[in-house]
Amino acid sequence: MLTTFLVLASSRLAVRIKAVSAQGALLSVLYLTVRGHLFDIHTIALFFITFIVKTVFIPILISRTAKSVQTKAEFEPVMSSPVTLMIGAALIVISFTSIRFFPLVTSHVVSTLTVPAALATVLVGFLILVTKAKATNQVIGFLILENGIFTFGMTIISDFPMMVEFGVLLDLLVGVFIMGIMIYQINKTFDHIDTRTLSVLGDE
Amino acid sequence: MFFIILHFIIFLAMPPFFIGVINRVKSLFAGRRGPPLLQPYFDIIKLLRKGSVYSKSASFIFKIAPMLILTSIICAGLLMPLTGDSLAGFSGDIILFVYLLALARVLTILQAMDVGSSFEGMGASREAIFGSFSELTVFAGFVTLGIITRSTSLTDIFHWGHALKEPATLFLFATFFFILLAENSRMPLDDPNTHLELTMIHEVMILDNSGPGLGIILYASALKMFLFMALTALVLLPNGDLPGLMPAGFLLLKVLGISIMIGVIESIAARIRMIKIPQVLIASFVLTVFALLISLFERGMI
Amino acid sequence: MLLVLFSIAILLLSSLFSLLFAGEKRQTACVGTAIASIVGLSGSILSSGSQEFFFKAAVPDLVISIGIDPLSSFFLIIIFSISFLTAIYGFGYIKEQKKLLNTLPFFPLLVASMAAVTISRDGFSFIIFWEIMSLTSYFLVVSEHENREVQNAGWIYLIATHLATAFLMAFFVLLAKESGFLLFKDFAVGASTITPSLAGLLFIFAIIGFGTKAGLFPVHLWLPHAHPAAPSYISALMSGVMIKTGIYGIMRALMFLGRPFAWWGIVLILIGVLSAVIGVLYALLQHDLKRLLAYCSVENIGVIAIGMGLGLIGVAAGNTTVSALGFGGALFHVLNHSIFKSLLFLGAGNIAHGAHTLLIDELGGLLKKLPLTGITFLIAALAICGLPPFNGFISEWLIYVGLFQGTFSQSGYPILVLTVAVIGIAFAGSLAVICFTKAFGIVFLGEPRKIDLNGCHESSKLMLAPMFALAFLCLLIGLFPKIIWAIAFSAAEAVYPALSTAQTFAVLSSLNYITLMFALVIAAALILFFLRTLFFRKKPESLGVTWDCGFEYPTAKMQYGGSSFVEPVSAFFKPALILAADGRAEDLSEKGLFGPLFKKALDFIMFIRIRRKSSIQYYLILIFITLITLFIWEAWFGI
Amino acid sequence: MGIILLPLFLGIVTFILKGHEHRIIRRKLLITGALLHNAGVVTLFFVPDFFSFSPYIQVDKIGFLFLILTSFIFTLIAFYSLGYFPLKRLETAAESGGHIFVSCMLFFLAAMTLAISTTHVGILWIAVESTTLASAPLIYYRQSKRSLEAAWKYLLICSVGIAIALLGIFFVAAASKGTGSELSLQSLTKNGMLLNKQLLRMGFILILIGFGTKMGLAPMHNWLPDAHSEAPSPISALLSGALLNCAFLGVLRFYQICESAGLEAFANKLFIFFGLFSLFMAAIFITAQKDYKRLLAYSSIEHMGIIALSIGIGANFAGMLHVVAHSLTKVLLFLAAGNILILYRTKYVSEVNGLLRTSPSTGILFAIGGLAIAGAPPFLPFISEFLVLKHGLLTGHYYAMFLYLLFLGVIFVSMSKTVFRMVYGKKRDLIWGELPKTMFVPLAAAAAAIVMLGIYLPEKVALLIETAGQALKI
Repeated sequence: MLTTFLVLASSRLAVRIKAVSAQGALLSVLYLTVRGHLFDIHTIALFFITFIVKTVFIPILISRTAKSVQTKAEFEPVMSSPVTLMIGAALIVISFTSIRFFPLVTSHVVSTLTVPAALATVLVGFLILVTKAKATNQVIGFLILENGIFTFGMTIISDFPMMVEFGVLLDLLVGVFIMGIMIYQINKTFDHIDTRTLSVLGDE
Repeated sequence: MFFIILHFIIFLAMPPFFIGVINRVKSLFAGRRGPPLLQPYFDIIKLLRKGSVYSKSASFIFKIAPMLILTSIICAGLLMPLTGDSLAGFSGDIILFVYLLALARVLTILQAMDVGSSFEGMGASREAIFGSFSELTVFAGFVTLGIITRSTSLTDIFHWGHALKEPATLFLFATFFFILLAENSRMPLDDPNTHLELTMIHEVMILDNSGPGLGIILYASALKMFLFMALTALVLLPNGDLPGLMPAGFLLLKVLGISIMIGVIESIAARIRMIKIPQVLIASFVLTVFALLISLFERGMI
Repeated sequence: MLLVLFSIAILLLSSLFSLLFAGEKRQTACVGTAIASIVGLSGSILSSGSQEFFFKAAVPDLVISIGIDPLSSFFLIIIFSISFLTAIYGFGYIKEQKKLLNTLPFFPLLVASMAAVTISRDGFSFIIFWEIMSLTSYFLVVSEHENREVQNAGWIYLIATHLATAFLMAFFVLLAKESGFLLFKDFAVGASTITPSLAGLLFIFAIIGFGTKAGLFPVHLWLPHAHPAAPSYISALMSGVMIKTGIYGIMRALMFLGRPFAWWGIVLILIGVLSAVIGVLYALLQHDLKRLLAYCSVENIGVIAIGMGLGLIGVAAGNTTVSALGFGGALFHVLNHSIFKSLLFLGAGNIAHGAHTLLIDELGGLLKKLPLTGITFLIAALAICGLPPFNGFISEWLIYVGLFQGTFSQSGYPILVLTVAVIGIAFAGSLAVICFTKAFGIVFLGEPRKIDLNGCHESSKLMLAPMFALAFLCLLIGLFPKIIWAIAFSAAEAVYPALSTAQTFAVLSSLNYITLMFALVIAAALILFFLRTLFFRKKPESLGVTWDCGFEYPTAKMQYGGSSFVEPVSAFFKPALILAADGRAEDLSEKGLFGPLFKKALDFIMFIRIRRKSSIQYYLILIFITLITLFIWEAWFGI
Repeated sequence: MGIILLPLFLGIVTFILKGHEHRIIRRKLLITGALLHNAGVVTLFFVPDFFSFSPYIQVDKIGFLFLILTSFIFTLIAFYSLGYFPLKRLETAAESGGHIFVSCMLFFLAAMTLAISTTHVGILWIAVESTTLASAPLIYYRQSKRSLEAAWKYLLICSVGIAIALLGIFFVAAASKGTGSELSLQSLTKNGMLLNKQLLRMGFILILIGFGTKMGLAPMHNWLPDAHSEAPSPISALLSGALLNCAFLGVLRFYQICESAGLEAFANKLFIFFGLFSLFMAAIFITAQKDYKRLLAYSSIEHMGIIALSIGIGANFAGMLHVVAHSLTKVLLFLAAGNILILYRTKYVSEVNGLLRTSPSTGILFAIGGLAIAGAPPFLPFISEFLVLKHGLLTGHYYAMFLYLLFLGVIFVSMSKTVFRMVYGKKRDLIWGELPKTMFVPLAAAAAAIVMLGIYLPEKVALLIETAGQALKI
């Protein structure tokens, strides 16, 4: 799992989208592994839905948006890439070392790695949200954050009804959809999707 | 009844005489024979017989003010223990006494302002501010006297007979003497003789009064001066518990002494510059506060 | 009690009706107020003893209570009598100034809320009525809101009164913490067990909270702004009555604080002396007549505070004579001030109406055009200076005598403070003389300075009648002070029942003497007039120009003006004053205390605001930082 | 359930009814939706279990209060919109999106209703996220650069916030591991003492931050002024008057869980902290604020702070009362601000004056609202603020109450200055002529409500609020 976000932290947009997709796929697989011994209809359904939503729909949505926006070139992020990367690495280290402070009951977790990994994912997602200027990247950051949370949830989840899980995913989907529209609009209105320019509002 | 009549006689008839005494003393100092002692009476009577000239600017206030001034001063006189006891004294009458005099002052100021002259306005302004300082001092003095005698009526205060044992009395006498000079526009603070200087206070306010009105005002100011002289005299040497006519007699003697003092001072002192007057008044106030503290300290109250 | 409630109901109804109508018909508010005031006045005079009623409010743990006792009825009498007269005046006033019809419906509401404040018997409803009173008066102040000055004045008033209410809320709630409920009844019971430090704190709260409304230095700030801004009949009601509710509040608060300490009295007296001297000093250095009157209210409230402080010292020392004189004098002065101050403001209304300006230096010679206004104004001016034979003297006399008596029996700090108070009142009184000789002398006497008096005419009878009534009251109370003293004393007794043992016999006999003396003053004046007419009738009288010292053409501009009249004062006090370029005194509390305070606060706020960025990343970082901080807090220290 | 599905259905219908020619029908549908929702709530009042056929959808006492409020406010705003949007359209000439707009409003209503009436923490999350999604397009109504920025910020920040809340929910779920309880409120609170305390604490922090973002607690509040100032006024009103409450309810649900787990002191401390901090920030930004809609937005932050504070000090009744008070007043103010915006075409305070002369009814209503929100009696917000103070001092929170009074004082100073600057002054010429009645009646209704309730709180209403407050105590 670590590989995915290390990739995310560095390279180009298309790669990122693919990475998110891969992450989604991994996430859905995780569903199976978490409940490995219980192959009931619930788990399988979730697996499929998650897989479809996370690895298929959302990446497609994002890439479609990205295409419609016709990004010309990579913008300078708020912070330069290497720095971001280093901070990301630091965050991962922190998340792995500080996990002892979190009194999580990890008895039935697949591997002890999942919790810190999830935490690291959340943090990196946040990092991307904060450091990247482009709207699409922010969506990706958001997704990574969300994935991290899902991973987290997965390790401990037991009795969310299917309806709820489904609803959560639906929300996510709609959210990304609306964000896509917004990005489209931003591009149309501003001619670019650099969110740093979105700071007109405020108190004088 | 006898004392009432006596009180009125002393109070209403005697005052101009003392003005004459002052003038006589001043003339003697200047090496002149001076006007007769009763000259102030003649002046007043002469004025009362004349007709009046009123300013076009003046309103009815100007016409009635002299009478009202006289009224309030006469009423203040009723509170002064001229014959050992006052006519209408009661506990707390010192306040009324001061306020009646203040009423007279207000009316003088207002009638001065009525004619719209810049001279009289100036005089009114000065009278107002200096009057307020002296009123302050008078009250501080009364507090001191009140603390010494535990009384708030003029009669009771001056029934007390051990003035000279109180060190505070000397201070008080000094300040009341100052107030006497200031309130009655006497020499180091004001000059009653000049009429056309920009440095005048009281006289300039009555520039536009004429005839009977002026006469009444002159009479009223004589009464007022007498009251202050009596007050100053009593502060230094109270009536004590003397019987019969003695208080009245002594009082007249004391007042005579004080008028001679005033005459002497007027002759030898130069007028203080106008700007310095508040300082002098405040100095006398500080003196009173001094007296107050001493008397408090003596009684172990602070 | 029922009559009072009934009158409040009439007031509310008349406000409602007047709100529904438009145009001239809005005057129902004035008519309604006048009727209701009569009803309420009779109700408050007839009420004897104490009554209380309780209502259960829907909010849990809240009981609303209303009641009446001598303290309430004393203030109710003031409220209703003045409101009656101002209503009549207002009717005439508004006839001339149609623009004021807009805010007229607030007028009965203001009266109603003032009455409600005095009959409220629990903290909650008290605060509500109190704030309604503030709000309605605020709306009345900003009647002429097209003017920026008026807007600002209103704003300052609103702020001051609202911030003060915060103290009152804290006051009542802290009391409730002691006794469990917000009912006055329980407060009074709890008073016996209150700790000294808490009582002291609450006393300070009450002084700040109520003192702001009353106009004590340095929280008087709103007063000189609001009064000139308001229409005259409202200024009269506000200055005459509404600020007295602050005094009522302090008196009421004293009921809950148990036995007072001498230092309370000392504090109150010192504040009072400051208010009195500074108030009058500022008053006489103003150019606007209504501003002058407003500052003069500060002075009089200071005198009242001195009286109350004296009363507290007396109670603390167990000297009932002193405390009776103090409280009785203070309450007496409350009544007196409400009479002559409203009269003065009504007079100012007539002047504004006649001469279209209130700048003292432009006025002059109005006595010939407005003789009736002038006479009533003069009477009020003499009364407010405490000069005999008017009512102002009586209350000042009571306080003076109380202070003197206090100096006889006290020692240590109290005696020093009491002497300071005597000198302070005396000084304030003598400055008041300057102030009002200026106000009357410059405005009414001499020749007009900058105004054209041709169009100037006396106000209507409807406006003059209440003024004559007030002027007559000034004289009447001066001549017969005993009735008022009895009412004021019983009001004070409601606060400290121990006062009933006070040896007021001596006071009463002195009051008799004062009556005698006043009668003598008047009689002597009349006799002398008689003599004067007798002797002078035949004397020739002629008219001439004012003596001009050789100048050929004395003009009106050569007269002594208001500023020059008080120049010696401002020169003398220069070190202690902030003088504006035009010789007007700037308010120390405004320029020296609250102004810089507000400025500093604003600077601080702006300092923080500059640091705000508006990019989305920044927003997100903030969230993240908060999260991390909380987690660290939780992990290391535990929340 | 019905009251959730109905707006949803109507929303879909309106979504389908595109085009200019259907705008009358769409309007009718909006009103129908609002009124039917009202009817549903009223039915619920008489037959409490009428709609609950799912174990996870249940309106409890607190929820009921919020539901009534939301329904009432939505109705007011729906009516107001009838007058507002046609006028607005003249101005912006934006023709498209009418159908999306109306349907989003209805979706929004549905989502809010769901958020209020659910008892399952997962569904709660879904509903709250849906409200974000449904309202983002509403903010974007004007389709300008500024509104786009606002909408984007709103969407992204709230989504992130709510994602954090999801993490928190997972923590809570983890905390409940092994207790055998479902993730519904009832069973969580029933087994409260069995929950893992440490996890619950962390979960609560996350949830407070997450929903707090949505609720507008400082320092997570930054999206709020941007969104409120850029959204069309009825939408601002809806966001401020209803949505913030929903988010708050979300926090409250977990507060209840914390309470049942004996973590009351912990949660209270957080509430007090965030409450005071929000008050502080609001005080700072309300002062000398140049944009009156931002002013109102900051005032929302302030009041959310007060509500959090009141719960934190245990003044539940006051808190609930304040929820009601704030919603009604803020709706009044935002709608009045809408009128002002149309009349003056500016959001700058400095360019608005003489409201009372220009449009007397708007002026009066705005003044009432301004005074009420600043905390002047006899209006409802004052009562709740006073009760908060009373409770706070009675329970010994002296420092908090000192700060509370201080901040309220600052806010009053600044707020009243701005409001009366706008209300008073000389008359201005009207651009639009007189506004239609529908733009006054809802305002007047809200104003009447805060005045009436301020002067006399009927027993029934008080009881409703009281039971809601008591329900908060487990």
